[in-house]
Amino acid sequence: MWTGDIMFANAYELIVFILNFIGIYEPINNIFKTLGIEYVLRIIIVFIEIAVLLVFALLTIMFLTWMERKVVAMVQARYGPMVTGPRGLLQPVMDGIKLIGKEDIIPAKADRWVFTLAPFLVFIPALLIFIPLPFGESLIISDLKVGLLYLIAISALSPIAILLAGWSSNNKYSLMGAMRAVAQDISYTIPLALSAIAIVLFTGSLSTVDIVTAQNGTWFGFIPKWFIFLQPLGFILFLIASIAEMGRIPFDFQESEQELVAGFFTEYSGIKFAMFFLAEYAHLFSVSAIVVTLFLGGWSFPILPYLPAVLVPLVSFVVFLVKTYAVIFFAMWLRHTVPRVRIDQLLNLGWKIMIPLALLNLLVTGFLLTVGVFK
Amino acid sequence: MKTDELLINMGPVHPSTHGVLRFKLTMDGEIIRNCEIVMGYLHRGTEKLGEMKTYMQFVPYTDRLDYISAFPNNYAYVKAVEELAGIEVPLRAEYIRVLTLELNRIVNHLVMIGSLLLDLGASTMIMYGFRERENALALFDMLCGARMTFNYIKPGGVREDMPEGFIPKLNEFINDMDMRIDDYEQLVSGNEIFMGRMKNIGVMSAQDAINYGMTGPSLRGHGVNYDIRKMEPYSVYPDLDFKACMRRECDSFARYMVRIDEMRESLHILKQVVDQMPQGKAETHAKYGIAPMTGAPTAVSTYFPRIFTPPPGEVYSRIEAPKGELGFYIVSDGTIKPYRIKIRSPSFCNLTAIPKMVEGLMIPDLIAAFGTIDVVLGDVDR
Amino acid sequence: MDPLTIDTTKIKITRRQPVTAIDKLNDTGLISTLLAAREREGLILFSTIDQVFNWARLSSLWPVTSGLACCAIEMMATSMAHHDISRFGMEIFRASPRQADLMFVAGTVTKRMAPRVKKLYEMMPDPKWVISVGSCANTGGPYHESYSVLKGVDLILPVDVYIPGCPPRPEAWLYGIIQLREKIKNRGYGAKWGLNK
Amino acid sequence: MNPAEEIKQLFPDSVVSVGQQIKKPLAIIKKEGLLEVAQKVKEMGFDNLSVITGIDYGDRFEVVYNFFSYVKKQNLVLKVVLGHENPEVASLASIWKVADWLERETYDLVGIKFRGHPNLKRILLPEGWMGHPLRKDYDMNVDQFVTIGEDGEDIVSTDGSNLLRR
Repeated sequence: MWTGDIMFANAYELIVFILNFIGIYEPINNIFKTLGIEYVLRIIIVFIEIAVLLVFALLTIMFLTWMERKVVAMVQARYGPMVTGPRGLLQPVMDGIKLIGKEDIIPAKADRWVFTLAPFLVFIPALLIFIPLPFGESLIISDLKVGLLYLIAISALSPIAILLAGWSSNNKYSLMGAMRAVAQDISYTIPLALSAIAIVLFTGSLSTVDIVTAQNGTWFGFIPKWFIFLQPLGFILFLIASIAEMGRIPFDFQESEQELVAGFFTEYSGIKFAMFFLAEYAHLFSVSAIVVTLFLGGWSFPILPYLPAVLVPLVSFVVFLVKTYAVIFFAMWLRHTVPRVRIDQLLNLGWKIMIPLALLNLLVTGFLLTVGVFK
Repeated sequence: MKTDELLINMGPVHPSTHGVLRFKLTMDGEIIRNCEIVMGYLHRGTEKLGEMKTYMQFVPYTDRLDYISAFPNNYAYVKAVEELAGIEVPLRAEYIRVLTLELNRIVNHLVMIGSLLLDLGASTMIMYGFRERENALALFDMLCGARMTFNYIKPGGVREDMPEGFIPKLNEFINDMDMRIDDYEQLVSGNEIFMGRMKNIGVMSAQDAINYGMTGPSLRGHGVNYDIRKMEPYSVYPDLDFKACMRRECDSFARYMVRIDEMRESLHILKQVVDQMPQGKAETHAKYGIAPMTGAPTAVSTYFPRIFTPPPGEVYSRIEAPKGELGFYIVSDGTIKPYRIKIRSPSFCNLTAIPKMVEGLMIPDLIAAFGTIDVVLGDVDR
Repeated sequence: MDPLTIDTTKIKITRRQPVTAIDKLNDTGLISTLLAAREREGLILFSTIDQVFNWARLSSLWPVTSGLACCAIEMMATSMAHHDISRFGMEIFRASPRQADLMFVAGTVTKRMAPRVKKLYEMMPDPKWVISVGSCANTGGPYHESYSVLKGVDLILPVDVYIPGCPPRPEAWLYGIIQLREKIKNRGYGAKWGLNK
Repeated sequence: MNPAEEIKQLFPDSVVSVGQQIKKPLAIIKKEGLLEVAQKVKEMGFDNLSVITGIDYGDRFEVVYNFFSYVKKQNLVLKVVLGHENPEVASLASIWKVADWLERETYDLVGIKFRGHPNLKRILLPEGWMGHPLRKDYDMNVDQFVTIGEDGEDIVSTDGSNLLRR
């Protein structure tokens, strides 16, 4: 039976344990030891981790594009892709190959270097966010002590890249889209961070693993100790802010099609456009994962303590995915149901309603914690 | 701080200009300071072509003016010709015409609401709108074999009587639509974001709206209770019980709500038309034609002649099209072809109000206000 | 069911129901793409890569959002729920021509619009395809005599597939799209590279 | 009383004749008196200018104004006859805003000039188009092509070599 403790600090230790269990870690380690290059083995294992993560991320992104199209189709009473591959599952692959094969246009008046750099600057942070995400019990690349700060900091990087993209395209629509994206990101990172801090008050730690373990267990035997029940207002604020961070309808100002053609990536084509496209879906996944980690208990679930310890990493991973996809489904559903708000309404909402509410939430949480209501 | 005005060129190929319209916007940041509309990208010279065709040959061109609601175009032209030539139409034909007009009004408003919501970013409403539109188009298809460009109403009646099984299908559609409109209201009208985007946007006083030549549902959103069907009754509208839908808020939301109300009202008219549909011929006999029918000189045709010559004269005749006042000014010189056809299209005149309406608003508001004016570019440019 | 109304959602693209795995694979178009490309002359070395790319291109044709006139409404109808071109993975209408592969010239091309249509086409990245839809775009149609209408869009652009009709019904659009898919499968390139000059 | 008759009484000098267009009262106005008659017509409650039509009769031009009053629910048609050489008439754009575009359209397609119009340029056809298509002497055989200049505005020429495929 699983005791509720974290067995391994991160995936590296898990891999080492598995190798040990099979009985091949020692011999390999000895070989490297005799050569005096133990660190090479460590690097190799880390590379394996990263490769697995990368493959997982790309597959997820591809799956998400397919899922998005199917969910839309469901909402709109139609079929969605169904010719290419079984149930249209090969559709994202085909889109990817096609985009690789497209001509890569750099507009004559664009700033060539910045124009080329911008998609990478959007794409790489989108992958970097995956590092401190606890995908399951022991399934984490690196349990940073400042994990939450890292997440918020990295996701705040994308406006810079978007601004670069919009400015370098030398297109008015791109520039306006980029300006909007930056204004939106700045005003929504604050309530995002404030409502996350309220969680930190409970856990006393910025580590994502600590946040998840704090949500293990139940009250009265059936209500899981997820922060959504302690922080309902915080959850709503965080969800709204994170949908704004994702840049999806009702907050998709950076690319609002009916106003700004395609927003900041109007001028991008081929593989560069594909990178924006992928980054958008990587963001969708990672932000949903953060919502799950902070408020929906991450990978924890009341049935985990009844499982044998060996199965826990696997089951917790599945639990995590199910929860994340539920949040993603919500975002997709929302996207195709409501209209887009106007940019000034968005900023009003952010600065005049959400930030005061988030501060109030923080204040009340701090007060209640100090008088010991939650202990 | 010194600021500079930004010149933005929206269109002619832009997702939310409903075709090939172009806005030249002078922007102060996100605020529109001046809006100039450039049109003519779909100017096809319909009026000139009208002078080259016979009266009957011009009917298909009217289909392609306002291609979303082609029946009212057909009818407006045919009504002008009939007034000019003094042609009388059997009652059944008039009922069938009203049936098509009201059905087409519903279709037009469905497309309008759908594309308005699409412009606001909600892509689902248009799917629902088009789903019901397909049902209506199936009815049109039964009636005249075409989905959009019908060429159905012609001088002297309609081209063919209703096929068998049309009325039951129509009843099915009416019952279905009754329910669907409630669905749309649930999905759209009560939505907070939608209301935030539409209320107090594109406000214009009734006086201004009239002065800028706005007509139809767009004008009725400004508190002017004016409907040509009521004020200058034509066809069988005097026999039908309906009311002109009106709102007083003068903003985009009011203009949108007028459309929803009108769909309900049209369904109400349709029900009455189905109940009152008289028996008889759907086309008048050839008594009024002066030139003989070509191709069959000996046979006594029961059809209205394809070529006929109205007496010399001028007529301006108008109807309440789904978008507003649609009028045809026809000058006849006593030959088989019209001497001059002038089309007074609702979209063109309603569009004049946009630059005034959107001053000081933002691009998203421009799109919202423009969407509620309900413009079709074929109608604007002609 | 009424014979006059055809429920196109019931019509499937597959000629027959897939029964075996090889049939299913066949229906996705891979095998026929491979076979068709085999018969092409030259480029033997890269033919397999070519075939994969062709398959990808025919499977994800993203149209550019550019309606000109009446046919644009039927274009909308084709992309809506009832006829649903998203089955071919085509529902992603890109507003920016930089990200599109296919242009529907849907409607009357007037003299004033012609240079803009051409510019739009030139803005699209290669490889790109054009479907000319409706009588107006094909030949000028009912407006052939008019002073302000271009008599066929193929005067200014290379066109791959012509769809007749005024406006063509959505079924005709779907047929035209399937024709274009066949064309890409067999040739891999569009009218731009010498076909239909 | 019939509004056309009323106008005749008020402006006996400006009104040439009154009559009836099918179902609608008609007054034919001298072109010099149009502006003051129009102002009076607006005061009489004809707040909706439905349509302005220009007609080329070969030897003369006629400009027809169709009015409607939302207050009185009445129609009124005014007609102005112009000479064929250099037709020009006063603009009503200052009284009815909708006249702005309707007059531009009439100028564009029929070639009637409107004196005092704030922005009299072509509206449907590009600037520089040769001839006015709805005149009877318009040559339909001349092909005119449009290209886009550097600033995005249209350039009209009879030479389509820049546009057409070779």
